Amino acid sequence: MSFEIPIGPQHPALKEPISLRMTVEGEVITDVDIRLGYNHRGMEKLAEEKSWLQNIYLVERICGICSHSHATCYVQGVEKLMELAPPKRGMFIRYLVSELERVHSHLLWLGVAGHEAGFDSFFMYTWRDREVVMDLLEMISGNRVHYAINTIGGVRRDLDAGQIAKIREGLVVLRKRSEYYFHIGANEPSFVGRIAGVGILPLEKVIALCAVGPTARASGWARDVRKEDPYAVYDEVDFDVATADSCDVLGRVVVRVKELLESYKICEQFLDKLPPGDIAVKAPRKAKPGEVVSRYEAPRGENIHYIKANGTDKPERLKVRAPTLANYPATMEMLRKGFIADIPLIFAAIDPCICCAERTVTLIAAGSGEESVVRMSDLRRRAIARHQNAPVKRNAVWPL
Amino acid sequence: MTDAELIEKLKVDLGDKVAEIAHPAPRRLFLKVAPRDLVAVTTSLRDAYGFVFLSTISGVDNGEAFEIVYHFSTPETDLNLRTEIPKAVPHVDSITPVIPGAILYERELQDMFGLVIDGIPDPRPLVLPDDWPAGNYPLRKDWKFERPQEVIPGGKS
Amino acid sequence: MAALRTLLYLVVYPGLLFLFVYSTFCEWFDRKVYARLQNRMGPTHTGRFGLLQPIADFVKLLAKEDIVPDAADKRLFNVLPVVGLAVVATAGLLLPVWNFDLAVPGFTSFSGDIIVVLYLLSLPTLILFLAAWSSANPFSTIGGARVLTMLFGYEVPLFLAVLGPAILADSWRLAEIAAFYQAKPLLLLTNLLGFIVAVIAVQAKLERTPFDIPHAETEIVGGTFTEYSGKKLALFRLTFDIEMVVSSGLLAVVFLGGFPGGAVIGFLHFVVKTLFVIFLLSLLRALTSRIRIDQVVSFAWKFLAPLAVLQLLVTILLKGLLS
Amino acid sequence: MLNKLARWSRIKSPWILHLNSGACNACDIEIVAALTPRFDVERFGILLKATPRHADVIIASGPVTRQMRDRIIRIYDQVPDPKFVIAVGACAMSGCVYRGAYNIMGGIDQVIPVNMYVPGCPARPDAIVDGVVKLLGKL
Repeated sequence: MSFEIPIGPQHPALKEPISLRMTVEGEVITDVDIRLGYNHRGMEKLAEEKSWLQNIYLVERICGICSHSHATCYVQGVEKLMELAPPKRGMFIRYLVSELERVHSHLLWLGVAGHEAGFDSFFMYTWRDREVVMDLLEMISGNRVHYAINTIGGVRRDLDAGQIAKIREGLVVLRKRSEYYFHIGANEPSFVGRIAGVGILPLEKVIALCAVGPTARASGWARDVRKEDPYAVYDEVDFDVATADSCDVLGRVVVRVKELLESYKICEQFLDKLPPGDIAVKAPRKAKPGEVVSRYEAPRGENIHYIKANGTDKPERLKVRAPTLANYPATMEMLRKGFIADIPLIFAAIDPCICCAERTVTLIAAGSGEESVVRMSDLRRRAIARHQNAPVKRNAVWPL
Repeated sequence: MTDAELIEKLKVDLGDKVAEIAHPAPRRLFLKVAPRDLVAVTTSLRDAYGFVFLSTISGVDNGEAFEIVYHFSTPETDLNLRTEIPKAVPHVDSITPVIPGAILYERELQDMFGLVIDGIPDPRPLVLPDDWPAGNYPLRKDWKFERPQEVIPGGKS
Repeated sequence: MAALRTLLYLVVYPGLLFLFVYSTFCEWFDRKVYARLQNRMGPTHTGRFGLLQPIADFVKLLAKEDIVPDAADKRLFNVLPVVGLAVVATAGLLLPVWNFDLAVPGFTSFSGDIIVVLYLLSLPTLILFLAAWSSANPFSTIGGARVLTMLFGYEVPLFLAVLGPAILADSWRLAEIAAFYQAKPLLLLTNLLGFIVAVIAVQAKLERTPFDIPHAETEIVGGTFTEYSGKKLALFRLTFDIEMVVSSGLLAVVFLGGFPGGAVIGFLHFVVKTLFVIFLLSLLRALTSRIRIDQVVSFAWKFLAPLAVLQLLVTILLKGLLS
Repeated sequence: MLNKLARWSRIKSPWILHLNSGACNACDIEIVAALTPRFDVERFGILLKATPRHADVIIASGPVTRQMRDRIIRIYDQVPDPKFVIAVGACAMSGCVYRGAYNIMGGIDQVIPVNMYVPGCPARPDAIVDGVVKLLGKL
């Protein structure tokens, strides 16, 4: 017997609304359908009505976990449009924050992966240590989550010697803890048993479906915008692109922990090379007509903003593509033929940031081969009705 | 391959299919093609130049026409393929058969601009919320939104 | 007089009231240990050290609205929590907490009571399955199917492991088994393997991590309990708490030498030994991640069952040596 | 007497349901952070529950999107009485930067009654814990 189970939009595995509809056969998923749009806010339209400066704060609120990524991607694009050259010190601070954000995001993800696998102790430990980096970010920027440290032409806050010393101390602690998690993630048998060989995504699928970030790198697709298109100050620091070739969730864990260690390395280099001087230059109010494509390596993968100016103080068009959106086709590929128990893990493995992906998009991606004439709204109503009081067939045979 | 070499090679290979090539910044190429050549150019870009990775597709409402930009990238460079579609006949060919990962972005275009993508493998209407009124395309410049009056709970309105 | 005593047994000690108080204490202990292992505090603000927390949860759930879904099988849905509670409370009565006179078989201690306890402890699983099935929710249904699938995994190893010591003691009566090991405490060491198997199987029976598959919240929301709310949920939670106490009590009797020494000292033995077992269960819960349903069954049959059989073999050989 | 007991238990054991109606994730991660060792809401008996049927307090974050509106009402109906709603963050209060966007209905109070507002963008975990405890203290 096969029947449909709705996952979401309100589901404990997902901290954000999205609806996955699984057709399952016993414990095995036979078909996947994703319905987005629950988190669609229409930010791109809104951006056309706000000024360049106001948009920093709007763009920052696309997503809470990678807020700095979106803001930085936007700001570096706007700086190119305005032909500004921000001072070196400002750039170092900006990208220091962006690496710290990567640390916070990956630690958060590790914890969430532990939680999805029912490993709550791991979740508690990683989140406890995440507070260290949250404290550092709060000290640098004044806020825990939306740092608001970017401004057009530089950053808004400077670092002093005491803060630098504190950041260094924090990094030492974090590095030690990350190595410990690397050890747990790769050795604790019940955890590894859950994540190894789950959610296989071969390299040719990665390429065909345009997956990005750690999801792609765990399948051996070694692309990192920081390395291949070194924006700002990334050509001055030395780091490696972390990859794995196991193509499964374990590989994604390994890639993320390796990236954590690389990020500590980058942060230390930033602190070592931090030049004296100003942190920002004054920015004009209007931008000349033109267009720019800004790319940025967010914790989840390549973040790309396409900005078009028309000579006024407002953008003509701001197109945001967040990494999670690029990973959805790959996710559906991974989910098919998996177990119900693996849904949260596989879905979490792309580090979904639904709010990022949905600033403007709605999609209904159908499973393979199934042509449905039912309107999505009907389907949804049916699924909801089922969720509330589904008359599940009593005489069903369970193929277990 | 540097950007300059790539431009030369593209000019030779694609010939008159390329309407214009711009190179405003290092590692950023803008190519303009006619809508009818889109699929052919994409295919040859993928096969001969290794532009397998599509970052996204952006649509812009230019007033008289829709401008669609396909952002490709390789480890060496970024290539932005631009095409213009007249508003009167908003039809464009799908590149999903060439690059399967494009499906989401094309659906997004359908939804936000009211473009019709010919040959898209999954042609079901792509709406915003389920109760979204038909014929409204939020990212068109002539579409304006009136915010409904909010109620203040328990207070004066 | 005898009737009064029986009533006292049933209602106060070691019956319902005692089980209620002690199981809430055990839940508090479990939560606290779990929280401390995770670097947290656990409940602190409800009563002294948060001791009243489980009682507060229970009372609050009693006072809440009780929703019965339209599609549910109303009669089953309503009656199952009560039946579950009754079953585990009955099992609790059979534990030799009181210093029973071995010579006189009473209604709470008789030859073969170990089998009765084991079967009474199997019943909540079935009740859970029925509860899940009758609430007619896709998540519950999957949870119910998982409950039964898991039952096939852990039940046999648990029975084999628990019967080993009984064979050695040559009795099917809990009080006699305990008395046998009290006389020869060293023999307890030979049952170590069986004890490990039994602790793991009990963990699975209680559906706690790594075996909390039937109500894995990140996969199938509330699983078996998705549709239960208010009073019924409170009763189910109490059922599970009592089941935890009873099964850890059973392990304490069979593997840890029972509760010798009269009313007061025997009671202290009971508390210390059950808390020790619960501590092991909490440790297991904190140190592992949830495994998949197919992994449970294969783990149970590839490791637990052979180990339990090995334990039986050791026991039988030992018995031959001793006699 | 019984009423007193019920009120005491309600204050001491609020189980929360986390409801995201289209938030930017910032409030969500702060709500989750409140569960973790630094803030540890279990001290107050607060547990995060998976299904609406088990919850007492709905912690809602984010502006209400058009698509989520009906879902929110339905989830609210599924929570057994007595139930409370806490709006966490500026978006859940008024819509924050998204106010005026075409797919936003405004704050959560446009859809369901709200008992408590916790301001902040995002609200800090300590503020969220404070909000829950204060709400129950008001009973």
